[in-house]
Order: sequence, then structure tokens, then C-alpha cells
Amino acid sequence: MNKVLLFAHLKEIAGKSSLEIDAAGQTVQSLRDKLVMSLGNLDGVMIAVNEEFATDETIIQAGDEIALIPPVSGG
Amino acid sequence: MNKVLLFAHLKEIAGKSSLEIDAAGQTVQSLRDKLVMSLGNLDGVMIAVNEEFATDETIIQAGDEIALIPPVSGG
Amino acid sequence: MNDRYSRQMLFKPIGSKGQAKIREKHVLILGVGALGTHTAEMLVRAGVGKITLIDRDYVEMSNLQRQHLFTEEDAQKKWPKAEAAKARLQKVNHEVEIAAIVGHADASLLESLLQDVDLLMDGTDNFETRFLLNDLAQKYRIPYLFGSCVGSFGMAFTIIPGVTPCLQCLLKKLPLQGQTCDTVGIIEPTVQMVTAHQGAEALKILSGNIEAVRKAYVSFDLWHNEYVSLKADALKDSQCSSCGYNATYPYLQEETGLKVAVLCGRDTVQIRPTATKHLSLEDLAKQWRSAGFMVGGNPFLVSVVVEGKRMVFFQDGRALIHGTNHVDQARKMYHSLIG
Amino acid sequence: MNDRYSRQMLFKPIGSKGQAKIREKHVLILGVGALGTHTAEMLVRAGVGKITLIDRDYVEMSNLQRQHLFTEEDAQKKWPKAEAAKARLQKVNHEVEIAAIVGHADASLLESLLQDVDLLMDGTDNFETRFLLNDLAQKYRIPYLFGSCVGSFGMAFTIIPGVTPCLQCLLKKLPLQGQTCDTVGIIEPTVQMVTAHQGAEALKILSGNIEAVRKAYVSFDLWHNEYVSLKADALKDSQCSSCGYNATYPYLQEETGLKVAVLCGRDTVQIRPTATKHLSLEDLAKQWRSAGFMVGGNPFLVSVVVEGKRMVFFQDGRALIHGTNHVDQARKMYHSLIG
Repeated sequence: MNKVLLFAHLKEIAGKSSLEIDAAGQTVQSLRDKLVMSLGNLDGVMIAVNEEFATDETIIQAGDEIALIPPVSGG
Repeated sequence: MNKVLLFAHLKEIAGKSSLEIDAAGQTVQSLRDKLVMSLGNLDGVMIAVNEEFATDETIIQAGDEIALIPPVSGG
Repeated sequence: MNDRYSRQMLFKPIGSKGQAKIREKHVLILGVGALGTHTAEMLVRAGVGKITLIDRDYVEMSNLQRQHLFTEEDAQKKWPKAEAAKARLQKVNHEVEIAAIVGHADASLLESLLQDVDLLMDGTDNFETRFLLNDLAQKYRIPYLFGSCVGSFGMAFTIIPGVTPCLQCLLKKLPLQGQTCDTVGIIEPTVQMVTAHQGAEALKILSGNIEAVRKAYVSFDLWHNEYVSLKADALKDSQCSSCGYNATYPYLQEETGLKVAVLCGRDTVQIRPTATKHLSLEDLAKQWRSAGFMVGGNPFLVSVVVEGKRMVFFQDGRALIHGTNHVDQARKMYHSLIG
Repeated sequence: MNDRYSRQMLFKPIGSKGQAKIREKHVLILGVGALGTHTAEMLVRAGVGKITLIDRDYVEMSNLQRQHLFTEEDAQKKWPKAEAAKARLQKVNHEVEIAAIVGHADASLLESLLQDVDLLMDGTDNFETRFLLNDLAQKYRIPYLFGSCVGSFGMAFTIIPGVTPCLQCLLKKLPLQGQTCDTVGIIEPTVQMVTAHQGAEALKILSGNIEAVRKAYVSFDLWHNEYVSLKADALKDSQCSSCGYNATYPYLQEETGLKVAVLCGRDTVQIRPTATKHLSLEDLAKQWRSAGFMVGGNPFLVSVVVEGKRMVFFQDGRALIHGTNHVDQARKMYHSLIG
């Protein structure tokens, strides 16, 4: 299984701070495509795997911790 | 082995940000007594094991990550 | 030893040598809102040589909750933010040279100012301007301290040209539909948390401690007690159009940036982003309703009324702002709603 | 909706209900230095009902580098910190009631003030006063937001009576020989980082979001890019003399706290801690030398000259401050050297 930490408005959409899903063997891109159904538009949302930003081609392993960081524009 | 993160002036005394030592099987108290030789007075320094503050009786396991947090008084 | 900086000079990594370096530096702060007022105050108290403050806006009552330096009187007088900040800062430290520019920061204005600038600080509220800053940082090889926040959530990243990935590497393209302080609010500690990171990085760079610079991207949520520090090296893209081998600095080209046009005789301003965007009108409508605005629309557009002005957004990012001929006001309303 | 707090009310967990609660609350800030000025400004901008500021000190030039609210004029006039802060804060928000107390905060003064206080904020520079605050928090069941910092290192912890461990549980006894801003310096972003945490916790508590309170002890180093969040539950001690079943609140007893005596005819003040301490004179001498002070001594005592005054420290924590009859000045010098 994989823990997916959600930040900013993604918490509200999901109604919780993190998700538990099984993404082992998938690329970051395919995870992104899959999460769009539950989390809505993920354009520009940065994805980190094990505290490191990952490219879309990165393959996720079992147990990897994932974080979704949406850019916010306030300042 | 155990990684020991050092904060505040302990970094300067040690000349680095962390130590690698083998403390498996020891209590926090005996680790404290041992580190006094290299780090000087550790009165009041709080010791955390795996991101949790530990009592002096806590027994350290191999691989546990330890942090030494000295109280500082500035404000 | 100058007593006023003594506590900063006692800090070993700075010392008297680092303080002398800080004293010679010029920092440009773009945007004098929440982030900009906090970082400006820190730098002026720290004794930097010169700061240039740029902001097109004036002080309003709703700013006071999170924007330091400003008082009720500034809001009553609708004083320009850059000037109000300067007036306060000179009372705090007359030794620092402060230039205040009240106006819209476009590529040509910024390029004319960068000659002797040592550091770019992000105090802006929209990604159009951040991508512009990012390109300038790369073209002129100036470190750029990115920061942003809404609600209790914020982020900070230090961009060193030639060393770290740039904003374009991280985000690939201009994000639209970011949450803004005008739609989901903000608490002041979030601002402080971002500027604590930006400020420490600024002191490292200005005092010549470049090796101490943070390599990781910081993201936190103060309300939910979360803090992550994320390595970003893997995203550095040698083909990046802003920082790659064949960089073209796309946001410095005349044709990029928001296109703003006053529609004659209609009391309306039209705004469109250069690159076509795909807004989710449904998500926008939901967000704005939840922020208490009047929202209407159909599958092709969404309309929203804010402060008596009606705005219509299309899926491609284009917007019509009705009831005004003022380009700056229209631009401000656009950014306040979709970032 | 009051426009001035609109962005804070748009933040969902606060909303208009939370804002109304904040508006009714009274916060006591002990110490109006670096931490105290930052948290006071946040609370006043946030629209808290009332704050009480207590500080015995006046503004000096060396404060301006990190203590917000103060100007060069305040330092030139040697204005009391509590009054200088109040004057500035009232210009920022006249709606907030601000009480300024210029004086030494001992147990009896503090107990007389606590009737309607909802929150205690730590802005002090020494652990004597922190342990006093900690006992008061427990006795009167008032949340207490601990914070401290030096250099680029800082920490914050939220103490909720009956729920979390207290300061005594964490530290067991009064630490002596802490590093201070006068010996190892401080940079302003460190202050902001502590007050960002204290401030967010304050807003949670004041707005009735107690369940959002941070349970972990935060410790960070901004220069070394470190941040740890440490669970503290294991240290809650049911036998604790401050928060246990048979609490005696030791720091509220007359006989605790620093003993200060003017030695007649000798132009000297003697200070001694109640509980005997075991100072490492060698470590102290090393630290002070490295801070640039003139240091002498022998195996039984160490002497140091700061600002023309000679101080002698003994191993048990006792000190003689020569060249003054002023109790407050002596106390300040004592804390500035050993915390």
C-alpha cells in the first residue's frame, strides 16, 4: 500500500489529510490520471515520492510515501 | 548503529550536525552519561528516540534515530 | 562593532565579515503585501544596503490583518503600499536606502532595474509575475526566493541559477486556478512561516554563506501540523526554456504575460492569458460560492460578482471585467480570483 | 462581515464564529522582546479582544535588528518596551484593548492579573520566568504557549493543562547555562519561525479549535535546514510538582525565583538561584570569550566584563554584579549571560 499526503484544497476535496491506495508498479503519471477522478484537476500539482519530487515517468514501489503539493498563488 | 542528531551548541562542540554511534541495548540515561565525555554538560538536554521524547529508562534499539535538544533561553 | 547589529554579528556564520557584505547588497522585493512587508522589515532591520520595493496597489483595511508595516491611517488615506512601507521602514532604520516604485511590474520595468540587484524576493500574489521573476533570475543570474501561501498552507524554495531547478522546471507551465487569499482566506502565522524561510535564505546569500542554502522545497500546513522538506534535484530539466542550455526566457517576450484590453465604450476590460488554459468552470464556481460570492453561468462561462463588479470567465482563461475602464484594477481582480 | 478581518474569516476553520470568539479573548504576553513583539503584532492585527503586555525593559539600539514594533526614536528615547509596543499597536488597530505594564513580573503581580486571561504567551528570555508561567498556567488552567530561540535554533510547544505534559515534565528542573542571544547572537527569521508556531496555536485556541492544537514539540534550525517534530506524551509525569495529582506549584512559592540583594555600600548586587545549580565554569568562560567578552577567573569562579560592568559567577549559580545598585539592571545582565 501507499500513503498519499494531501495538501491545501486537496484535503478538503478528499475530506481527509491522506489517502491509502495501492500504486505499486504504476508511474507517477498514471497515478495522477487515476487520482483526477477523486480529486479533480491536478494540473500543476507537484508529486513527491519519499520526500523527493518525482518525474512523471518515476515508477512507484510498494510502501513509497507520496505527497501531492498544489501550487498556491497567494502572497 | 544509531544516528544522533545534535542541535544548538552541541553541533559546535561536536563540529558536526550528527554523530554515528552504537547505542543498541543501552538506556537513554547511560547514553547521556557516555555522551557527556564528548559533548560536555548535558543537564536539561532533552533526548528523543525516533521522533518521540524518551524517559531515562527507555532502552535504545539498533537503528533508532536519536535527537539531543538543549533548551535555550532566548526570546 | 555597530551595536545595532551586534546580535546578528554574534551569530558565528555571519560575524562582522558577513555583516559588512549584507551592508553592500541590494535586494529587490516584488509585491509589498503579506510576504513583501514581512521580508522588507526583516532586511531593513538586518541592515541591508538597499531595497527596492515594487507594488501597484494601495493599502486597504482588509490588508491590515496580515500585512505588517501598515496602519489604519494608511488604509484610510489609501496610501500606495510601496510608499507606506518605505515611510515606516525609514523610521526603523534610516541607514538603509529604500526605493519605492508604485506601478505594474512588467518585463521592461524590471529589466531596467536589475543592474546592481543581488537578490530577488517573491512577494507577489500571482504566477504570471512569478514566472517573469523566474526568467529574470535566470537571464541575469540572480538568486530568486520563491514563496507563496494561502490559508494555513505555504511553501518556499530557493532558486540559484545554474545550481537548482527553476520554477518552470518545477511547475512545467503556468498553473491557473490556484487558491487565493481572497477565495479561501489566510492567517498571518502562515505568512511568517514562509518569510522565516525566505528571510533565513536571504541572510545566507547576502552574507556570503551560499553553501548553507536550503536545497529542499519546503511545504507546510500550520493548522494541520504538517511540514515536509522535498528534494527537487530530479526536476532540473536541461531542456527547460527558462534555465536549460537553450533558454529562451519565454516570460520576457513581449507576447507573453496577461493581455489586457479596455473594450471601448463598454466600461469593460478584457483579460486573457497568452497560453490557452483549461479552467474547470465548475470548480471555480464551487470555490467562489463557498467564499460567499454571487455566482452564475452556463457550461461555457461562469460569472461572479465581487464588490459590485461583474466578471465573466471563459474556459480558456479569458475574462471580462465589467463596470471598469481601469486596467490595473481589472488585473488585480483577475488575480484575486484565480491567482 | 467586518472587512478588516475578512481574509481571516474566509479561512474555514475560523469563519465568522471563530472570529467572534477571538474578539472576546484576553491574552497575556510576558516579555515584549523579539518573540513578544511578533506575537503581539499578530494578535492585534487578528482582532483579539484584549492583550496585556508586561516587560521591565526599555528599547535599545541592539533590539531593533529583531524586535518588531520599535523604531530608532524609541531607542533614542529609551522608551519602555511595553509602552512603545502599545503606542505602535494602537495605530495598527484601535479596536483592541491594550494594557501595558512596565515592571518585573513576579508571582504576585501575575496572579493579580490572571482573572480573565484566556491564554499565556511566552516572550521571556529566561527559564526562571518560564517556570513561573508554567506553574501559573497549571494552577489557573490556562493554556501556555512556550517558545524560545537563539542563533538559528528555536523551539515551540503548546501546553494545555490537564492534557499535555508541562514544562517541568519536559525539563525536570530549571536549566541553567542556556545559550542566550547576548552570547551567541540571533537572526530575526528564527524569531519569526517560533512565533509562526506560537501564533497559529494561539489562533486555534482563541477561535475554539482546540482539537487542532499541535501535540508535538517543534525544534528547528533554519541555518542548518533542520526541522523536527517530537511526540512528548511519554514525558507527562503524574508525580510532577507543577501538573501532577499533588501539584505544589513550586515556582509560585515566595522562596523560589532568583534571590536578589543589593550589597550595601559596595555598589554591587548579589543574585542567587533558589535551587543550587552546578555551573560548568569552564564552558561558560569559553562561551563568553568566544562572544568577545573579557573573561578571567580561577577554579572557583569566573569573572566577565560586559558594558563596563564586572560580574563574578560561582559554581552554584550565585553571581555578584559590580558597579550597580539597580536590581532590575543586575537581573537583566544575569539573564543575558546565563539565560
